Amino acid sequence: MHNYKKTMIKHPLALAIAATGLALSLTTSVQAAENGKFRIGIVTFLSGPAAGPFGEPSANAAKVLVEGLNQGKLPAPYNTIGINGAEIEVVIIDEAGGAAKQVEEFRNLVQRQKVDAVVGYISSGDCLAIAPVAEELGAMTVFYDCGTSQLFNEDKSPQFVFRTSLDAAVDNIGAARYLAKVRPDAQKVAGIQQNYAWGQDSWNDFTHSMEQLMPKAKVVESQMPKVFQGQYGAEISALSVKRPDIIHSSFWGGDMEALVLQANARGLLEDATAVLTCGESAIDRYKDQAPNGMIIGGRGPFGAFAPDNELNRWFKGSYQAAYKTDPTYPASKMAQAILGLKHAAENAKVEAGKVPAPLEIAKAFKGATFESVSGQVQMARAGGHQAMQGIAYGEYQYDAANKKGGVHNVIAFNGECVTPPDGTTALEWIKAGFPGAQCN
Amino acid sequence: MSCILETQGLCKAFGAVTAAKDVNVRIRPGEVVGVIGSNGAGKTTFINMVTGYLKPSSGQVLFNGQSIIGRTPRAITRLGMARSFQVAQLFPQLSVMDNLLIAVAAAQNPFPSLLAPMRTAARVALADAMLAQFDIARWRDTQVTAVPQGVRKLIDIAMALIGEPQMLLLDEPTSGVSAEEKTALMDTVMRVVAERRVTVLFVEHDMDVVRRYVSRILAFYSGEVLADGVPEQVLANPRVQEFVTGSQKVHQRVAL
Amino acid sequence: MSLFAVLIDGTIYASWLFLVAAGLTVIYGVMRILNMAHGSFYAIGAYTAASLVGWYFNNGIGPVWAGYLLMLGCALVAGLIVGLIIERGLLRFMYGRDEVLMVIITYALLLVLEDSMKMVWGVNPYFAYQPYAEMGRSALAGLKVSNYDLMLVGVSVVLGLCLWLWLERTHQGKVLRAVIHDREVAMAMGVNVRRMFTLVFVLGTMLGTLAGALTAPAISVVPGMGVEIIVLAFAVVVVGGMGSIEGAAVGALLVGLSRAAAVHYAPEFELFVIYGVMALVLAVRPQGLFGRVLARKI
Amino acid sequence: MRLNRTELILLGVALLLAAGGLIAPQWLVFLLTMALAKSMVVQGVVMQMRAGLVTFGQGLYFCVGGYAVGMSGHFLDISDLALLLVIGVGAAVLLAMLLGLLMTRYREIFFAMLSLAFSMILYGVLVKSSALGSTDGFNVKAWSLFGWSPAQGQAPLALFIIIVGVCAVLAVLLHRYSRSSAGMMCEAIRENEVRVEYLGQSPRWVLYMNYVAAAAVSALGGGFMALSAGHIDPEMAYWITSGEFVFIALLGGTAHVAAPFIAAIVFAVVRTYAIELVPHSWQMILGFTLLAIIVFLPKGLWSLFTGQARRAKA
Repeated sequence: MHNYKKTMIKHPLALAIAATGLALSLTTSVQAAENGKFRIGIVTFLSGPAAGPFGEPSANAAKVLVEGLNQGKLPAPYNTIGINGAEIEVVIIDEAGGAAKQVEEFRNLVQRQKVDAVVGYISSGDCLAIAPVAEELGAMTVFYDCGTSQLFNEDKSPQFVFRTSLDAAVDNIGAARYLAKVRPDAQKVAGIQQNYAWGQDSWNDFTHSMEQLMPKAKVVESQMPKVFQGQYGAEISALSVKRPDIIHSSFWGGDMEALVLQANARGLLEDATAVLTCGESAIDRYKDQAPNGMIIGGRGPFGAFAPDNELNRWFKGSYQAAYKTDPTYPASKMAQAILGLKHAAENAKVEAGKVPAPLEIAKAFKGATFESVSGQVQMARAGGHQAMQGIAYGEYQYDAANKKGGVHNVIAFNGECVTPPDGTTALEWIKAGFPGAQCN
Repeated sequence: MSCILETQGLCKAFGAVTAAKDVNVRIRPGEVVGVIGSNGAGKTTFINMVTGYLKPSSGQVLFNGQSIIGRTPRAITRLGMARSFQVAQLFPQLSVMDNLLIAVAAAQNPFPSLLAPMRTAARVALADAMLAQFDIARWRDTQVTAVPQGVRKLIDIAMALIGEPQMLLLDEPTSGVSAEEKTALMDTVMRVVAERRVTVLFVEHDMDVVRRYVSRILAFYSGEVLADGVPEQVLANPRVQEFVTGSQKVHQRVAL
Repeated sequence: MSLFAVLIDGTIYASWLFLVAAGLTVIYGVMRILNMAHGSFYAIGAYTAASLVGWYFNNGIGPVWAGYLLMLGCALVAGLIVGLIIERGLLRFMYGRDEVLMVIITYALLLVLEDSMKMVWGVNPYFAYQPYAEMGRSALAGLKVSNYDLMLVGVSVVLGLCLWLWLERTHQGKVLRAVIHDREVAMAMGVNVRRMFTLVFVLGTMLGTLAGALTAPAISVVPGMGVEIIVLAFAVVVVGGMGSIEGAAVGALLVGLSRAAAVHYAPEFELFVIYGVMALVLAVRPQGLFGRVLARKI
Repeated sequence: MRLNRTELILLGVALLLAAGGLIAPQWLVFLLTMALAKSMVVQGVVMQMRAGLVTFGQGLYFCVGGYAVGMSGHFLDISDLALLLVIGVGAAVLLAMLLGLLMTRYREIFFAMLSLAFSMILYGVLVKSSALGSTDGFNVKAWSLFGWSPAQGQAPLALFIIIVGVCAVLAVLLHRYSRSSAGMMCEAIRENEVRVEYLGQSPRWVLYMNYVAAAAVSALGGGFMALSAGHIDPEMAYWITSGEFVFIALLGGTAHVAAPFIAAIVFAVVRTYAIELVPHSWQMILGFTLLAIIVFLPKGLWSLFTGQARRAKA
């Protein structure tokens, strides 16, 4: 065998290679020192199938909003420069690659990039993995999209972790309530979900809600194709032979568009009404390939369901100007998270131009009520760490004249109506028959 | 009298082709037997069957009186019957020494140890002795890929002999070796096997080589033993001249 | 009723699987390269078709039938170009390397192509549904089926036959089989193996892009779609016996039907079916249904 | 036991690394911990590469190790790091002893494909099991060691020092294995299996031992990954993960036991900066790196240490 030591000296090049890692890392951690700016780490999908429907709009929204904030272009109450007077600087990271890698990258963001707050995470798995690390590092963290009900059951006494998006259970409770209003006579319910946590949980919440709200309706079929399968021929046949009145699906992105296209082409959506909890994210893309009357949701009062307030008008306008298309719900949710962060940081009562410490921001964020592109947001759940908002559903309408999709007879349910109270998990609350729910 | 190797009615068919038809051979200890026959006569098939690489369609193989049908090559090797190969079967990326050391280690222990180093003074000594005996010691630390054909054949045979076999089957030891080298190579091989008192059966095309070393010849033709006896008698046999030695010359002309 | 549905769905899915797997098995059969980048070829085909077809129909450039031609034509051209670049520019320097190393080279290729596609087409889904929607649907015994899917069945049958005839009946096919059977001998016989490799690799690439193009109208073309189908295609090829066209066809049918059956009768197991079938077949026939075992000559 | 020079150097480097951990920034400590955890799986891949087998399913044992650790923490309330890891390795060894019976019948591409199939089946099972959080996976409980549990925020550093220690021992053992009869026999099988058979040795038995040992080492890595990341999900068994291990194995090369460790660290650093500097096309950078390695350093980064690069190419 060759003599390790001698060859090491014989090949300084090798030493260089082996040492590169450490060298590199130390240099940049110096460069990333505090520079008086408010550094935000944005984490969202930049590669993989979730990049198009979710990651891209979110990242774009972040850019639009940060630019607007740094120039003080936003309407009141956000018309102040940057965050608390400090210019905002963003570091964007790809969420692809699994939870373990995200934990690693999160630590890099906080400890190497020295960001003052992290805003991001679409995948529930990533949120679950990040939460304890965020608490351990005392890093201000805002989850803007992930919907797992487990988040605050795992992280029981959150301090630095906030979620400005809604619990996924809300989507399906809302869907059931909407059906109870518009299709009380429906008898046969079928479902098709992607075979992973998101799909399984959604179907669970939905079926249990239906048992409470439409006891007469029976589940006749449940399909769970592999995520990103793209081809649903067999599933569509399996569904259509059962002749359902309602087809619930928590599909998103390319899978959802493919499902709608294939199911519609095969007449399934004429005989049955589809309920797509994420349907809004493709509203500009269905064109005439989705039947009018297909029920779609936006995971909250976002995108097409967002109220027509001044803030949202500004957001839509500048997003349109920058990217030639309306912001979909992931965009609105990203905007909401950043606005929430700004609101909290500026109520942290530190002198203007200073970047408040995570603990100060967290104190101010806890239980706060702030204005957002989706209207007023109350951090009213999980001890003031979980946003509570209403949810809206509506029917897809295609306006052939100017080739544009929209939503009709929208029904919005207020937060107290669809959000489980603290101390009980979503599923318990549903099974108990929504005790204490106050509906408008 | 007792045989070291005996086959009874050995048959082998690959689909339509018969590679061996009722082969009955009895080899006595200490014999040096030459096997001749044109290509496809079933010489290598015979060796492959005897050493357990191929399973005969029917027939019996006895080694020291016990049946070895259905045994794996490794089991048969451990019983004391080793072989060499037409094309030297070595470990090309490793040094000559490592090749031999692996052979030693394998011979010494059927279950290799996980942590004890393979290269021990004792094993190296054994390997060196073997290299010296074949006088190829100068190639000791060369990677096999850089070693000439003739030497490779010797290494191949040396590895077969390391397990101290009672019987050695040489499959065309001189194939792929230039005419000039042949005799030198065979002299070395035969010297070593004589020193080790190993019973030898070797397949060979070159009649001069065969005449020079063997006490007995088996002539194969299309899977059958055409003749079996002392060289003069066998080579004088007209059918042998017609089908084996004759076709042999033709074969060589074709090959050129 | 649902048994009939299983047959129809299974056949349709199988025909798609065959389209996807054909290129993979052809390349492996001749070149002994298990091409991980095949999925990317599929994706490239899909993107090219989707982007051009979308543009063609949205601006009402011309008649519908021309749209189909455009769809296929551009995919084949894309395959031709990509295949040539990769084979001439990279692979030909790698021939003779270990089979498994070739797998890893194509894996690296996959990583590169995935991001290159993002650079060209971005991450937004392409949704070129017109060719799919235009064809309408027909009802088979009460089961509504998209004509486009039925057309796919036809296409893959024809394609399969062409490949088979080409290999079995033409002179070039004979030469190819010689290369498959024993590369050295083929070389000795004066076959220009290098040219054969170029030809076959480009053909395989074009089969890949074609499969993508034919799939594009039925789905929404998104990043990472290529990666998703690789393992699927592998399974089909391994089940059928690597390098065998008829094997790929049978493998596709086997996987397609068993998956359809799972979807209808036991949706719970849909996820395992493919790997289950693969592991099962390999356990019984390590070389796959139509694979040849090459005994080592000593 | 007496140590030769190489082994002493390995231990020395380990000591330096552990000491470095005390001064290095926390994120780097964590990055190195993850890299070392992965490097153990890579060692498993390399062990089989030396025998001529490339596995696209080593993620199977990575995942088994991780889940065994996570689940014993959750359902058996075991928090002792040593015990957890032993359980993880034990589980993997049992599975490997079973699958090994089948796997050792396959070579080349078929081995690769079958190993892939098995790890994908585990992936499917985990995705199905909502009790284990399906694709979300679940968080791993905090660990303790012989009754001592690290103070708030000290766990990463403590774990780093532990993993460095374990890696050092592992390195010495693997170094000895690679020089042992069994280790050399693996190389012999890669070079010429028939000859090994004719030397009176059973290739399948050697490969079987090697397979089980590789599984154990990989599971150890999986266990450490679970403990350091604090979260596990089925992704660990997905074929892309296994592909990454093969990637790192080639990056380092099979020439020396230290290569996988170095490769894993280089890979981690390259990737984290690729993600930071070019978030949109870091995969491409990895791809080109891999191609460059294959073309210019067929024997991996290690050939830089031995100057074999040119010789290997010729």
